[in-house]
Amino acid sequence: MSKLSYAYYPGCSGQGTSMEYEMSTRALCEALDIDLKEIPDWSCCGSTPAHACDHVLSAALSGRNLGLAADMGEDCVLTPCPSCLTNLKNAGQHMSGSEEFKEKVNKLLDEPIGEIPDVKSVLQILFEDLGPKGVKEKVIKPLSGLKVVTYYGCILTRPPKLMEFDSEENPISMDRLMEAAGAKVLPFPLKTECCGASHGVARKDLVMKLSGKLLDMAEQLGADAVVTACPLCQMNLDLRQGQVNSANKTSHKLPVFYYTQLLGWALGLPQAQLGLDKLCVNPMPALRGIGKKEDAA
Amino acid sequence: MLEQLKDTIKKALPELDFVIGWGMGFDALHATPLFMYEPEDVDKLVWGPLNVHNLATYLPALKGRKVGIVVKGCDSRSVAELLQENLINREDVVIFGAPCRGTVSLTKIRKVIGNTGLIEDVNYADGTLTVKAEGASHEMALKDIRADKCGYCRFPNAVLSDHFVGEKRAPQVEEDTFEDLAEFESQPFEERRDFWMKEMDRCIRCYACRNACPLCVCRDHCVAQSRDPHWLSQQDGVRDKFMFQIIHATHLAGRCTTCGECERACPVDIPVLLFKRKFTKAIKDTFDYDAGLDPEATPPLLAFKANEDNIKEKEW
Amino acid sequence: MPVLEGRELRIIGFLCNWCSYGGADTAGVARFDQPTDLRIIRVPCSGRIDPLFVAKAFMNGADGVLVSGCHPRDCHYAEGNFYARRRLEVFKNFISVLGIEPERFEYTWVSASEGQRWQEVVTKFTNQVHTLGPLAPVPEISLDRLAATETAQP
Amino acid sequence: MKIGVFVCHCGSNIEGTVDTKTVAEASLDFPEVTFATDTMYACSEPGQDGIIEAIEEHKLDGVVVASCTPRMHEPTFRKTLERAGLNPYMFEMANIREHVSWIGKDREANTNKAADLVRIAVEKLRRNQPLTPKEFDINRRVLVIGGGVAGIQAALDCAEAGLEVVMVERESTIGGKMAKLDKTFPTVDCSSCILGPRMVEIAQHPNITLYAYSEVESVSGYVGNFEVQVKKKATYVDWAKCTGCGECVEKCPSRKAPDPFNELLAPGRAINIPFPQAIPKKAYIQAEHCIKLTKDKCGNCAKVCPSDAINFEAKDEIITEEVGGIIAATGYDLFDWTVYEEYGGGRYPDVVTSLQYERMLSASGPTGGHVKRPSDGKEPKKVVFIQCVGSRDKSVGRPYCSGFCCMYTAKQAILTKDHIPDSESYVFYMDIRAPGKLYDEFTRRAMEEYGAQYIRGRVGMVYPDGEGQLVVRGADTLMGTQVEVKADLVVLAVGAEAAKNSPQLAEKLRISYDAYGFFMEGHPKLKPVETNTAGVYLAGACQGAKDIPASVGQGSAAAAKVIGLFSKEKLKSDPQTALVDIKRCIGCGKCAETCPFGAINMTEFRGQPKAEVLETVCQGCGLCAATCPQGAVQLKHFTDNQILAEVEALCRF
Repeated sequence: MSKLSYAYYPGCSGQGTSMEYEMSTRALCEALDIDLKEIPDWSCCGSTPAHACDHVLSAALSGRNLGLAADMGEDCVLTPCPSCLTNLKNAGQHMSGSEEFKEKVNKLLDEPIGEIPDVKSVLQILFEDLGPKGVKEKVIKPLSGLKVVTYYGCILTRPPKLMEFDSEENPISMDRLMEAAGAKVLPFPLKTECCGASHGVARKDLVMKLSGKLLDMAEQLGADAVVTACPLCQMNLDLRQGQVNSANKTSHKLPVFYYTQLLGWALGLPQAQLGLDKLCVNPMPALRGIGKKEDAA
Repeated sequence: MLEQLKDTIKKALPELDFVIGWGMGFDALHATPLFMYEPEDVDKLVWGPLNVHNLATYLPALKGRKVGIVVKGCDSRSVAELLQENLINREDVVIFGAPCRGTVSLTKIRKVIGNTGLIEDVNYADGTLTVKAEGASHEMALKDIRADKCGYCRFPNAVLSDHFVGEKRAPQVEEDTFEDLAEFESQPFEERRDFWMKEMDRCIRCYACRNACPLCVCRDHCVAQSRDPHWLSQQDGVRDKFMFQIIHATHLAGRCTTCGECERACPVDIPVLLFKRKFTKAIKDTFDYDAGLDPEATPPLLAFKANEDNIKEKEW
Repeated sequence: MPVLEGRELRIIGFLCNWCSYGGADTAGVARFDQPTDLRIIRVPCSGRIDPLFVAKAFMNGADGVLVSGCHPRDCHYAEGNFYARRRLEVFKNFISVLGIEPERFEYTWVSASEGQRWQEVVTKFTNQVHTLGPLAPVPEISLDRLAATETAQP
Repeated sequence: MKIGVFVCHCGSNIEGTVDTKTVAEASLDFPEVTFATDTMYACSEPGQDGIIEAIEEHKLDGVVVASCTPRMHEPTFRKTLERAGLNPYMFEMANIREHVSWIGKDREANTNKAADLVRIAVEKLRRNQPLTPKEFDINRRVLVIGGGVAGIQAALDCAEAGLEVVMVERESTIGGKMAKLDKTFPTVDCSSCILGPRMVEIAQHPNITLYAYSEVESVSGYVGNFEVQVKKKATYVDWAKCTGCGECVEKCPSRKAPDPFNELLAPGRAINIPFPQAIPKKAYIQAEHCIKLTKDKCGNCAKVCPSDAINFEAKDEIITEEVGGIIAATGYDLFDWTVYEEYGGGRYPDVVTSLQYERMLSASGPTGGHVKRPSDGKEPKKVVFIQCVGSRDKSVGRPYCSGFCCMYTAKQAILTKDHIPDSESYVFYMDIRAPGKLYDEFTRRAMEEYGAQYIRGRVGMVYPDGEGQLVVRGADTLMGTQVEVKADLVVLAVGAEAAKNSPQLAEKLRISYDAYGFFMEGHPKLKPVETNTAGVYLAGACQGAKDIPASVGQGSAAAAKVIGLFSKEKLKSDPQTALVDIKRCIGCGKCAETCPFGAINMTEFRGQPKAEVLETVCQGCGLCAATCPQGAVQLKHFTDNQILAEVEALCRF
């Protein structure tokens, strides 16, 4: 198999709130011999505010990056962030779907877009292009005994027509990858439930309720950790876990990982590259537990 | 080789009503079908580039009689086809084959020498043909006056025969690439239509093309002249003449061996073989089938597959 | 009855009675709008279609011909459409040498339940023929007589 | 020839977008048309009388009616001609309704097109010949495919009428889906109590031959004389000897085999008798699960069988049956409910299908009629029913309503209360479809007397709460809120789809089927149990989802059709057959080679080979006519000349 290589769009949150996601993604891909070519001079995809007020604008913001990727001669763009993914995919599909729309968008851009590249999440290519087997081969510190629930969030696979990846109701890609890394994946029924997302700012109570439910269920199933693929989900479950606890009179201490961090760990990458120190809920107890339980059993 | 062929025929003659071959015609340039009943008839037999006729045309009418026939490679395919369609019985026909070096196109020769009077003498030796007429002598390279079909001949030797004399020859070409067709179809549709309008307009409706065709086996029942079914009127117009050629070609689809008799027989030189060539190509491309090779084969248009290999139906 | 000059082209459809004719009925019952050009000739089976009927139509001035039968395997007569498929496919191939665009002739399969598909087929085929425009009819008479008659009435 | 043309208004159906008067006038210019008129309803009695009068008054010897599709009324008008003393085949129809007035509003174009269609009808008619059908014998036996309630009804009615019946059933017992049901709506009477006796009758009736665990392999022939190959699948048990005692089942060590009759609720044995009232009550071995047949070990059943009926050497066998008519009653199968991942069917043990729930409720089921949760065997107190699982849902390719789910859900809600008095039932529904005698009253009772909670809205998600219950979250569109119900058991009201392999069977029977695999009836209203293939009829859900009363009704209807068909002394063959012009035939045999029905013989005439058509065998497809290069074979009423005339009529300038 020739080396996997893609254009790479890190996304803004990867520079801030979720830099550990970004770091670990790069580290993991390098370890897996996947070539991520960062799009030169990439810009914000517009995120929620843009498409909330103007679709053409939103498409233009994302489109600019697609155009740059195309100029690199790449036919597929990767991003770790589901929200960026949604915007990039949306822009791509709309433009290839309607010449008229594409015209409008191009009006807003200095460099009109020609070819429109594919857009995929890093998760998708790990699961589809490399495959759990590919991961398994490189595992040196299997996560044996670590019981995790995989939490995909509500937009990673939805709407199915747009995302064209995994099952929108019961996704399994992260499960398989985690299993490949040796973890035990518990049957988490709330895989695609909403965590409250950006309501954390305006309607904190909502997030307390929704994220609370996710943590309760995870706890109930006896999970050692939650695995996520979305910066916002991770933030609500991890950063706000304390708030959730006090709001719901619970006392969860569930570490909330990015799947890239755990895979990296299993591949034996140095902590520094995985940004484990960036997590709010201390992951160390869970990570130290790895392997132990078995010996006990 | 000719002598060898004669001997073989003489040996077989007692068993047969007669053997059909070629003899010299009214002048040195024109061979003519020869019916050999007695050994001395056999001495009149000729073999060479002037043996243009496809004698298989006679066979269906002789069904039931024991006859011999001398064939070029192309003629033998017609025999095979007739056998496949049970229009003759294998046991009644004795086939004498010999390697063919190609035949001439009298049309092409006429183009070179013009309308002469009586041809005094004709010689052909290694690649050239010399015609003496009215004192003048014309030399022509065989390849220039060769019948077109010989240009893409894949079967210079009889595909089936009871007696084969002489050295088998290598085929002219491995595959027929249908360049003639490609060239014709390189022009736009209107031009093709206009071309045929003019050509068909010249047709004198003599049906020589049909009568010369070894596979036009309907004979007296040809739809061209029947009222029931009434496919064609007797009007002297382009439409009916064109339609007739389409009928002829369509009825030959999957059967025609492109022996070219239709075109050779046409007194006004209309290139009607092109129609059959088109069908032949379509059949070859779609079913990878050549007519007149295997008497046992089922022709593609009398068969089907639930899932066709090379037919892509239109998606709407 | 001539087609409506300038609006309709002359399009002839040969439909098998059991599937496609029924499909056209179904489309009618469902009131699926269709272009008016197409005239339908009903035959028992697509296997009844001698390709020469198609040729005849073109010779007589049809601008497009559509043959429609049962889907392969669903033939009311078990095998008719299988034979039809081969003959019509080869014939579609053939007509280009005559100078007739193969797009003027289509054969397809529409079942008695596929009213929607029928509407689609008729609409698309009619448009397809319209983009090619009318096909010059082959004169019933000889060219010089044609010329004569044309000069006679300028 | 004197031709009369009658242009029908069909009320406003045609007149609305076609100027019928103009069409009639135009047709007067067509050759040999001596009379033309428009008429309000050509098919009505006055309409037909009008035609008859015109025939007499104008001495017509041929008639064209321009109205609806000939597939509908051609037979009607042929009879009209007969009554007027004309040969019924001196008739043609122009379809100016389905093919003109209903598919466009452009009155000018429609009128013009209609006249065109009349013209080709006239040109065809001018070349029609009077035809008289040949008569042939009927084999008065009928094949019933499928032993569900519809098939059973059809078989018994035929048998009672004195016909010999051959019944073929795919499973090892007849009874179909109904046999799996506990009770039936709206009377809540015991399903097996009403079906059981009928099944026994099938077994005992002298006129009925039953092939269970068998399938139709191939069908040839034609109405009155079909030849059917039936494949008897190997059961590895000699049913002649088997007494159905069940010893073998007891002793079978292979206990992980599927138990299809119980909808896979509980594992079964490799050797199996579906249920106590099975007909025939015989054991059969599921080969792929039998230790003897897979590993050549065990063989317990053979050891314990008191009548040594076990035969591991058994093979499939093919039996040929000759019948005159066929009734297809192959029923339905359940839609694949696991497609709805949000419901967790197939993932969560306590999410079951309605049919599985029936087996739980049934006394002959794996739980002996005690409702127990598959996960922990506990009795559920809260049961949630989700309706329209695979019905009325484009997104899963099932836009149609299965019709009976609303009713059986109401029934199951009622039964739940009966079985577990302190239980609560919740029903998520889209609309309640309860047309039919006592149906709506029944659903009302479920709500009012049995307190089933009906919630109008779709369920978005079902998930285990981790404490042994399932959280069912859905919308309540009446309240406009989200609702969450904690349930012990979730029952999916799974919709119906065509039985597996329906299309393949349809192809064998040469009948059409729709996009979902349901068989096509001859006419949606007027020929509900006929098909377009003479002698083949439909009964029950194979034609579209149906409840028991409707299926039984169709069973009887189909039987009546067969009885009617067989009541004739002889059958008349369609005279529109092929005919060989012996003068033109050169005996090449291409026609005989391609005829799908072997209806052409090669014979000798004055020493020449000639083709000859067997008129009663010929089905009139015309393939031979298209094959014969010299046009020696012609299909009556679809001759080359007729089609050519139609083409020319359309192409004149």
